[in-house]
Amino acid sequence: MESTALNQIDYPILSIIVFMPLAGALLLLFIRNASAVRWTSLFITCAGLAAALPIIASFDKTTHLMQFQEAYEWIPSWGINYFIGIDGISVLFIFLTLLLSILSVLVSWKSVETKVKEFHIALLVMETAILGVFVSLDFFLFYIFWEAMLVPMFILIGVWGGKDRIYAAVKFFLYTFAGSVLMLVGIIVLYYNGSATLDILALSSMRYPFTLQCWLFLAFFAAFAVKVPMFPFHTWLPDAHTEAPTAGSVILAGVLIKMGAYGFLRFSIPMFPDAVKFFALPIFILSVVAIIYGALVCFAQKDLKRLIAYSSVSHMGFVTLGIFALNTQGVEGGILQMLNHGIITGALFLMIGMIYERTHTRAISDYGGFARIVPWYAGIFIIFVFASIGLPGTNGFIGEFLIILGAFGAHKLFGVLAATGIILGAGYMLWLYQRVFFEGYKEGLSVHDINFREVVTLLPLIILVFLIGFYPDALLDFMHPSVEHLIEEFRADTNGKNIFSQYIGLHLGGR
Amino acid sequence: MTLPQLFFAYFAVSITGLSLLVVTRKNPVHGVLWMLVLFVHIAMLYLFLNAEFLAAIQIIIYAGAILVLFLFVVMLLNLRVEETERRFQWSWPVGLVAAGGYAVSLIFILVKITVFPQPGHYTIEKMQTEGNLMIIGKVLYTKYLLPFEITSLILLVAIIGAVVLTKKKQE
Amino acid sequence: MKYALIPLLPLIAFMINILFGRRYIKDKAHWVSVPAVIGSFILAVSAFMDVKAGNVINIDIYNWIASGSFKVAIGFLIDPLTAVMLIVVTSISSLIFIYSIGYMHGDGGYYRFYAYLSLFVFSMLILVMANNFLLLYFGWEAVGLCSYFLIGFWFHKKSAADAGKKAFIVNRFGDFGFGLGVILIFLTFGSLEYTHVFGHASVIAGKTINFFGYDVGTITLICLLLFCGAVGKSAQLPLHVWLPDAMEGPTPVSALIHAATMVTAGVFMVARCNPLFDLSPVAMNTVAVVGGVTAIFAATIALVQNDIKRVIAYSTISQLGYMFLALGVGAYSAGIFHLYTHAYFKALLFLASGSVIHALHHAGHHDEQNMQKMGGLKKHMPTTYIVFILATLSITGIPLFSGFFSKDEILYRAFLGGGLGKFLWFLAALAALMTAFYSWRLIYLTFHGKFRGSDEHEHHIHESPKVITIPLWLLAFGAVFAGYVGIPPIFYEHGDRIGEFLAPVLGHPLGHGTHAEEIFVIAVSILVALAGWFIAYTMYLKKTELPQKLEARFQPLHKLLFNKYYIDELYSKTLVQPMLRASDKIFLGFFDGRIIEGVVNGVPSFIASFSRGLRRIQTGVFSSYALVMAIGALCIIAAMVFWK
Amino acid sequence: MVPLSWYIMLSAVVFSIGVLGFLMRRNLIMVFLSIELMLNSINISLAAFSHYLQSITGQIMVFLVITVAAAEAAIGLAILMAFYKNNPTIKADEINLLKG
Repeated sequence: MESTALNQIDYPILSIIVFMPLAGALLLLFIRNASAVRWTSLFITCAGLAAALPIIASFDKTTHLMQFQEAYEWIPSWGINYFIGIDGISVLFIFLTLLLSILSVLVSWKSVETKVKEFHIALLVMETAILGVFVSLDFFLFYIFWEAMLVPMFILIGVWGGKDRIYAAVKFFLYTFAGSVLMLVGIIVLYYNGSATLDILALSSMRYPFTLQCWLFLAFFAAFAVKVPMFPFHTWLPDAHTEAPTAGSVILAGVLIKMGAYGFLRFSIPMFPDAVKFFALPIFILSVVAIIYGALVCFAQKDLKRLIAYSSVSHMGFVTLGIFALNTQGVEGGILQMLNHGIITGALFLMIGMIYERTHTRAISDYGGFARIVPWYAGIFIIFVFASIGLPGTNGFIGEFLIILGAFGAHKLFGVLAATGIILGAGYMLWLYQRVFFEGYKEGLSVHDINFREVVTLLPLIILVFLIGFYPDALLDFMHPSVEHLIEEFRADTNGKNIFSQYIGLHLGGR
Repeated sequence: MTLPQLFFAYFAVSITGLSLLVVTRKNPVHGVLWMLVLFVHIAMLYLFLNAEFLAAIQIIIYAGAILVLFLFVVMLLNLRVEETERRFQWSWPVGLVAAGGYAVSLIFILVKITVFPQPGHYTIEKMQTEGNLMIIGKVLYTKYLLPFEITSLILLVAIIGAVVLTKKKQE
Repeated sequence: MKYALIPLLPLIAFMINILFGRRYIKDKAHWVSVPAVIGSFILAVSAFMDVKAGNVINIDIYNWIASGSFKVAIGFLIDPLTAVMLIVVTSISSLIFIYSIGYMHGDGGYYRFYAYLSLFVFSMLILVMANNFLLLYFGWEAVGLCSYFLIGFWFHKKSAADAGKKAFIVNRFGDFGFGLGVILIFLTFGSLEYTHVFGHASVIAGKTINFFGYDVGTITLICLLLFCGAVGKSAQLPLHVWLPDAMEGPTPVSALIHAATMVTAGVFMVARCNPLFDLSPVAMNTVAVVGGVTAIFAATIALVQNDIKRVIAYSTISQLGYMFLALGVGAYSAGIFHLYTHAYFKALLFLASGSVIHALHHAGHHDEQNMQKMGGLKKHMPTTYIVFILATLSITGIPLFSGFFSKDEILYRAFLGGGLGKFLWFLAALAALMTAFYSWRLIYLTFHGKFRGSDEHEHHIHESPKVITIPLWLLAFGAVFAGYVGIPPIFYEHGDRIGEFLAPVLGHPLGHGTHAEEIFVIAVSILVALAGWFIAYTMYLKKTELPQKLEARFQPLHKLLFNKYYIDELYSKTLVQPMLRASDKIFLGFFDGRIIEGVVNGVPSFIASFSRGLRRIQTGVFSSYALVMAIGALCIIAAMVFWK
Repeated sequence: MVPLSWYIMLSAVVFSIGVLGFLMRRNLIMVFLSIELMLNSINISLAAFSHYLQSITGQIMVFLVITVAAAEAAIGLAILMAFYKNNPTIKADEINLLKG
């Protein structure tokens, strides 16, 4: 067991980052003035990002071990500890969360005018919960954060959402909660099977009997697949996205749904390698179905946000495909694509929120010729459209290419099928762009182009799109050792180079 | 058949019959009156079992107080209609079957009881020498003091409760 | 390292124009872009000289992606092939940039036009300079992006926006194959660098790969997948549909992107991958057949079109078919040679027709691209007329003009290519006949005869300004003389300078024919060129009633050709419409709406109705509760009594 | 001598009759009366045990049961009265206040 407590920084940096927003939320309780609330909230989120910067400087990119560990006893009689730390897989999500939180505050500046204080409190509480999920190394802690996330999101959708917000909020809550409860059962089983510890690292290094692995895998799968969301469990997403306020959609698309995939990487693969191998083919099929199905459904959408939501289903299909290809390119591509999706879809939701503030409609047919009316907006929008399509030079390309490379290496047929998603993606995104910005120019419609605050909101994302597009190594470097380690362990556990080696007899195109 | 057995037979038959009369009378007043007769029989059965005190309070409290209370209520409600209506619920056959089941089960249980604890030291002779009332009093105020006190509390609650419940609401 | 500036200069110009164009630069956008692209041209010439001196530049600038064993750098390779392409791209870009100053003058999106055009030049240069497949793919997609922007430049026109989208998506079909090809190359060779891949090609030869249960030669599969990309980008059958529609873009765009440079990327790519294609006869034959068939197919459509730019567009498709035919028969240098000459005369054709359109547009003519509404422009626009004639002489393959040399080389190589080659040669010769016919038809309809618009319009037709005509003259020079770098050896011993120059990369074509064969081929091609000219001359200048008669006589055939074999309609009916309908009705409506949502909403509503049923049991009548309780207690007692 | 089991059986029979009344009658007063009947049947068996086992506890229990019965009757009848004031019925199968 790698118990060497790595912590390059001599103060509890992770705890500070995680709990700073919560403290901020408490602070907000005592502030009355709406604009003071906004500024405080902005300050707290920015301070969170600033506090996290030392991590970049002192992160050790050569080890797969958990870094910046903090461990304190919590409930010793049950083996529950306050144990946190990050590795190359989680570190990037921390930053994504911190960044998107700032942007969420910024984009809500004008659009949220009722119950401003409560809104920002919910936002900050959620930030803490999300960060907590990514740093937890103790199942108990993890589960607390995992569930804690639902409540503020539920409130955000249910209070500040659109017309059908209650339906969407309840659906979101029940859907994800149903999955989480099964995971809780899985955690309890692990607890009793793993000599009464909830330490994730300790549990990961244990081997379980095959049948048990399969059951546990399915229990965790329920939670993660709903969160991702994988193909047949995706219908909460369009409703939640459509009804959520912009900030909610951004957080939801940007980080919340990444947790499912993160869960696969952090728990399913290290803990249940044999089961992963056993279920890899069904998951591959579901992923490919999600890619193609999500894309096809996009063609029929009439609502901007709903379309982007379905495109998320398609993109997250790529992510799961990459992760379960279980080779370096696939997994790294999957992780990168998660970040990319957070950036791109987050940005698209931000932009839709901005235009919605002006037009108060989300129906695609209400738009048209906007490239003339709001040229800057149109120009920035198309950057994200092409990033979403996966045009080389943008971040989307790197992720999708690595994933297809990985998937093709694992199983040719699925690699080919997944690649068709790229064609479809271009189709629906460009069609959307055409309908909104090109044809059907309406005279006399006056809408303001984006203002300085909004440009500031989008600028970091634009920079990231191109930074990752042209220099993805900056991010990939962080994850190399962790991913390599993950795959080595997996291969050592399952004695096979290719995840589909068991299916050779089926002549499905596997190696 | 010995004399005690004959006596018992009489009481058993009459108690059973009276019980049936009680539960089947249409007019509640009749039911309560038959109950009175039943209680007197039971009190006699207690005497038979060397429980003079119980026999006394059976008559005084049950027959004298509780049944009178019942009678009062019946009179107060003045239920004339009752006599013309159904006296049993629609589900009475189910009740009958259930009651039959109870009887069978209970008798079955009781038949099975073969082992009894060692008899205590309150033999009939002792009871007769010391006096039933004396013994009960002693035990009640020593060994069972706490339950006794709780009983008094229950009664107090019942008194207050009854008063509160039946009091007219102040507008 | 200084050659990295070749693509960077246009990129910088793009950045400046897109960021500051709207507010500050506006009508002065060309002051940013034109110097940048001329700078690139000068650097390209210096690179060419460098290569000519025997240097091959291959440098990695920085590591782009690294993931496990997968490593790709951003790096450039400048070898003879790249050098030729650099010259072609930068020289034509420079001329078209200058031409656009006049042509696009006064357009609202002037700065935008130059920004996109600069971005295009950047992308195209990346495409040709890449030293690995992924960077090639980058350039490949980026030129597609620029093409999308530029076709849809007048985006408020639905047809333009549609055409841009169509171009991008059709290209995506090709790129789908291309991308898979790149992936397969990596999985086969473990690297994407040209030098490594081509160096190890022979090792992989003969290996097979199990694909969908079939054993396919790895190299063949790679080549076919790569060729998919070329088919899309170079508008070959069956993915040619986007190119004619792409004429919705401004004419300089059509000239630069959809004639001279971008569409030839497929040819360049196949030539670049010649070590792989050489190992796969199947792939080679596919390339040749697709090229040959496309050449004649597009030519037949061009015969009857009336839109001046569409005729040239189909002509481009046809000429691209020639290039693929050359590649397919192993004459890579002939293909590149034709690419090079074609770039000049086709750009000239487009720009000259742009000049015509420009003049008509300014004269207030509404149907400015319809040749049936033109005629007699000769006397109004003499310069345009002359350069048009020069370009046409070149494209139809009249001796001493550049098109003759390159086209003849292709026909000769095809003729030597065995039975299949002979057949394809026949197709190509037939296509050459048609090329001559429609090219001259275009001239006669546009410049000869009487003007078929209103007199008022005719008054306002003027020759284009100098900024337009000077690039035309320069291109005309290229269109006439570009071919002299590749004179067939039969005329001049060391005439095939371009072939020799490219030989280190592309090798020498296989097989040598006899002089008799060569002369026969040349004779035939001259003959068909003249024949086509003669037919056009008779039909459109002498017996002008003939076209109508023929049209009436062969009504169905004419309709078929005029409607481009109904291929667009076919795709729309069999692919696009069913997909959209399925998306709406089956996937969203039925599957998502009924099945998944049915389950999702069904479970709660089942629980709700179930509990509503349960509620009915709770009558609230206490005696029934008592009864149930009694029965329950009885059950427990009975169980305790009777249970063993 | 009378065997103990005779008493017990008598008690069981009377108890069952009590149950019968409790479940069958509609009049709430009769229901209460049936409850009293059940309590009495238990008292019989307690007294019998006390006698036969020579233990005084049984009698004490009877004493307690009687007090509880008194309290129960008082409260129960008071509730009945209070209820009757609002809804003039004491039919067991017509009172469904427990229904939400």
